[in-house]
Amino acid sequence: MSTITVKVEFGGGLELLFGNKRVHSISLPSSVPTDGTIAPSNSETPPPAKSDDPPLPINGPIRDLTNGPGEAKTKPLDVQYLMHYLRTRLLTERPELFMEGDTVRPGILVLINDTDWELEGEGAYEISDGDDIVFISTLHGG
Amino acid sequence: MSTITVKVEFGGGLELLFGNKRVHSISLPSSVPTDGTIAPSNSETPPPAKSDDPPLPINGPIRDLTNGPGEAKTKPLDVQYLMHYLRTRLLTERPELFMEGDTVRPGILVLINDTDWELEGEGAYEISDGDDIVFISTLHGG
Amino acid sequence: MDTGPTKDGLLHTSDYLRYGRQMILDGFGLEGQVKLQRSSVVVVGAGGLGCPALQYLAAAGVGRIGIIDHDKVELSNLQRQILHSEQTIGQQKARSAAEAIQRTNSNVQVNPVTEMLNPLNAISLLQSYDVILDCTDNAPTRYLLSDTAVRLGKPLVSGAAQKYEGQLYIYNLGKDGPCYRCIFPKPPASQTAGTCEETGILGVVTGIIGNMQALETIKLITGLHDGNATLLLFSAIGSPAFRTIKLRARKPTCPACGQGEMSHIIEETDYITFCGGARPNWLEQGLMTG
Amino acid sequence: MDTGPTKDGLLHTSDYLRYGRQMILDGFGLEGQVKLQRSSVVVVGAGGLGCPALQYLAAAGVGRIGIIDHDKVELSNLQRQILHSEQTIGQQKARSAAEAIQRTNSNVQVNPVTEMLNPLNAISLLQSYDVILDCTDNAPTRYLLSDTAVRLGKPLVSGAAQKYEGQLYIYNLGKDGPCYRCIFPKPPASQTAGTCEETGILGVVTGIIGNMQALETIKLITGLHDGNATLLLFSAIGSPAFRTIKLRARKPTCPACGQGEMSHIIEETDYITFCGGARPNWLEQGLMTG
Ligand SMILES: [Zn+2]
Ligand SMILES: [Zn+2]
Repeated sequence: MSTITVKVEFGGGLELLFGNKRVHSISLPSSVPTDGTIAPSNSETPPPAKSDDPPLPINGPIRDLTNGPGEAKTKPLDVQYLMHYLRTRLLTERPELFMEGDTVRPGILVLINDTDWELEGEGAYEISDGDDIVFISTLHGG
Repeated sequence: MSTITVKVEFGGGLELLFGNKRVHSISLPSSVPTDGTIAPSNSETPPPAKSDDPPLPINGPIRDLTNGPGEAKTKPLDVQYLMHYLRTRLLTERPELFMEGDTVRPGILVLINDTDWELEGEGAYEISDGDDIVFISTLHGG
Repeated sequence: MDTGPTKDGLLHTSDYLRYGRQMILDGFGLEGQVKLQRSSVVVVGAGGLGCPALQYLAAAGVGRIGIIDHDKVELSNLQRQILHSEQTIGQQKARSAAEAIQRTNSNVQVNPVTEMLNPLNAISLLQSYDVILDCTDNAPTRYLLSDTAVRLGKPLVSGAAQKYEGQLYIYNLGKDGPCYRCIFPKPPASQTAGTCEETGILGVVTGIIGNMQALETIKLITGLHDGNATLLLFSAIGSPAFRTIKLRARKPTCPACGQGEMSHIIEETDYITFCGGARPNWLEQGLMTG
Repeated sequence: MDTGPTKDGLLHTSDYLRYGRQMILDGFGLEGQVKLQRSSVVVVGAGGLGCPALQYLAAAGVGRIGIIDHDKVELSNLQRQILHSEQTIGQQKARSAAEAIQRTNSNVQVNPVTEMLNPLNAISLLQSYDVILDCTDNAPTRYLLSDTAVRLGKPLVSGAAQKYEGQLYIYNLGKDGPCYRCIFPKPPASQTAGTCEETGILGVVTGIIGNMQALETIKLITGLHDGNATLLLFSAIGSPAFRTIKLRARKPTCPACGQGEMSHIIEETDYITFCGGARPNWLEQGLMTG
């Protein structure tokens, strides 16, 4: 199973939720569970998700992938999975300011390779190696 | 023999030498003569160079490729060839404001995929499909 | 100095000298200058974004400029609100800004308004202008401006800036451009929407976004704009500093600009509650019953 | 209003109020403000680029600002040179600009210079400043400024604008940043180097580049700059409008900044002839024997 590396950027204040770091390079398996499960770091199959960030405390619920090889329901890596991964592994505080239900909270715009994610299928967009995905909070100041 | 499509942009006033058009999409053979000869448009081998511009008067000397298939000295398509191609096929006026000798005239900066061409080997840079090459004149106004 | 209207549409013969540097541009010309002179623009907010935008709109020769701001100039504004000065501290921002741009260009008709924009006066204050600039600093006013621009069928050139970052949208552009609600149907929780006072702002960031607002407005008026609704993101400390984002089209389901558009959305929205009680405090001013 | 120096390095206790919006920024703080206040910047050219740059440098609290310009304000400047006004037409630009920024911030020490910069006075006029801004409008002065910045070991924040386009370089940045001659060893033929008068300029383009010059200067002084020498290209009618270009390093063979650097390059360069006889006309002023 191959690995996909994606550049993730945060702006408009969202970087404060992610260790005040704006740019992250994240490696994820090209095939991921359909049920939103985030593979634990010590799992061997699928390969461990990696990032250039130091290990962080795990904030979200982590379940083992208990499906056997023939049963595991997988899908290609998509933005939906990435969001859950970011919330579970990278976010350091106040998850409610990043996600609400199964999507980003109101006021956040997601950009896929400099295009509004709505034009790219939103969460269902399948991530390719080298994609650049930006999560930006709308600003109100002047 | 394959074809390479390159995006060529002009700025800083240079667009005035190229029909006042800033962005051009140009298709060229991936292998070109080493001697600076520009293949005529009706040549079959190598495939005709194409662009999205209307046909223009040919400004420079055009020689037939008289070498037989075994004799033709060729090189991969590079920026040197592109410059000669632009001067011969696309330039509509005052060639001395674009090139001086075998390179761009003083005051012109060449950018290859948003990088100063000096970091990329200047004229010897081998062009890949989809490259973005900018010719920009330095500005003095204020 | 000025000697009455010229035959070809410019107001004054001296305008050839004043605007000559832009009138000789390809795609601008006398025609562009006459369009600017016959146009009207309203700038809502004479703060960090509004000041630089006003400066270049007036210098370029926009015929009539409205300035809406109910605040007064304070010392803490002078770090970025470059039309105001130590001498105008305590004055109404709308008047301080109006006087400053009149010093540059006395031919421009300037209409300062010191009322606070609110759902009851928005239509009447904005309807006489061709282009609306959102240079405000809070979410409720941004939704109100978007809904009003949709109702009036006018483009809304919207800037925002906080800390080291800026954003520029043009809402309600042409037939397909989205409105603010198309992109952000639900307002953010109020605790995420800081003001410049709370989060800080590097002054020149508002300068860059305000300048871009003036530029986009001039392009819209003179026909230089390509008609595409894009988002410009700016970060003073990012690399690259600027990125241009392709935006979605107008949404047929948008309650403000969509096909089933609510015809009384302005009258029926409680903008304060909608935005979780964030500023401005229309309640205190007795304008709304929350 | 101002009550003398504070213990921690700010000049006045009121500065906490004036600069508070930037002092609360991450990476800026009191330290950044004190750095700005202790810094000095010289702006060469108080025209389309210099005016907006000066405005934001003064507003941000740079301690000492030099303004070098020998021209007088004309009506044709007001389309973009937004520190001047109808009332200052005929005055020296350096003085008109100095008065305008003093109105915003009387704490800044402003030194207007109405001499023309030339090879004989460049070192002495520029040597007391930390950062040099090139806001000029001609090739010979641009080469002279670059050579002088190299000699003095100071960064040169260089802006340029014509028609719808702008460019921003920082020359002589740190240990490896190229100078103007590293990138353009030979000047262009004079017929290709138009002035704003000849080629035209959309005013707000100079605003955007001048703002970016102020921003880069503030970043250099406060330590927010990443130290990379890049070129920012801007086109008001292009898409995308901005692009950031990675530049070559300093060239060991450069006659100005390289290892075999000519120690008398300023004294030995005839900048007018070097640039093919283009402006400025130092000959007429009797300053050089061409
Ligand atoms: Zn809408
Ligand atoms: Zn050099």
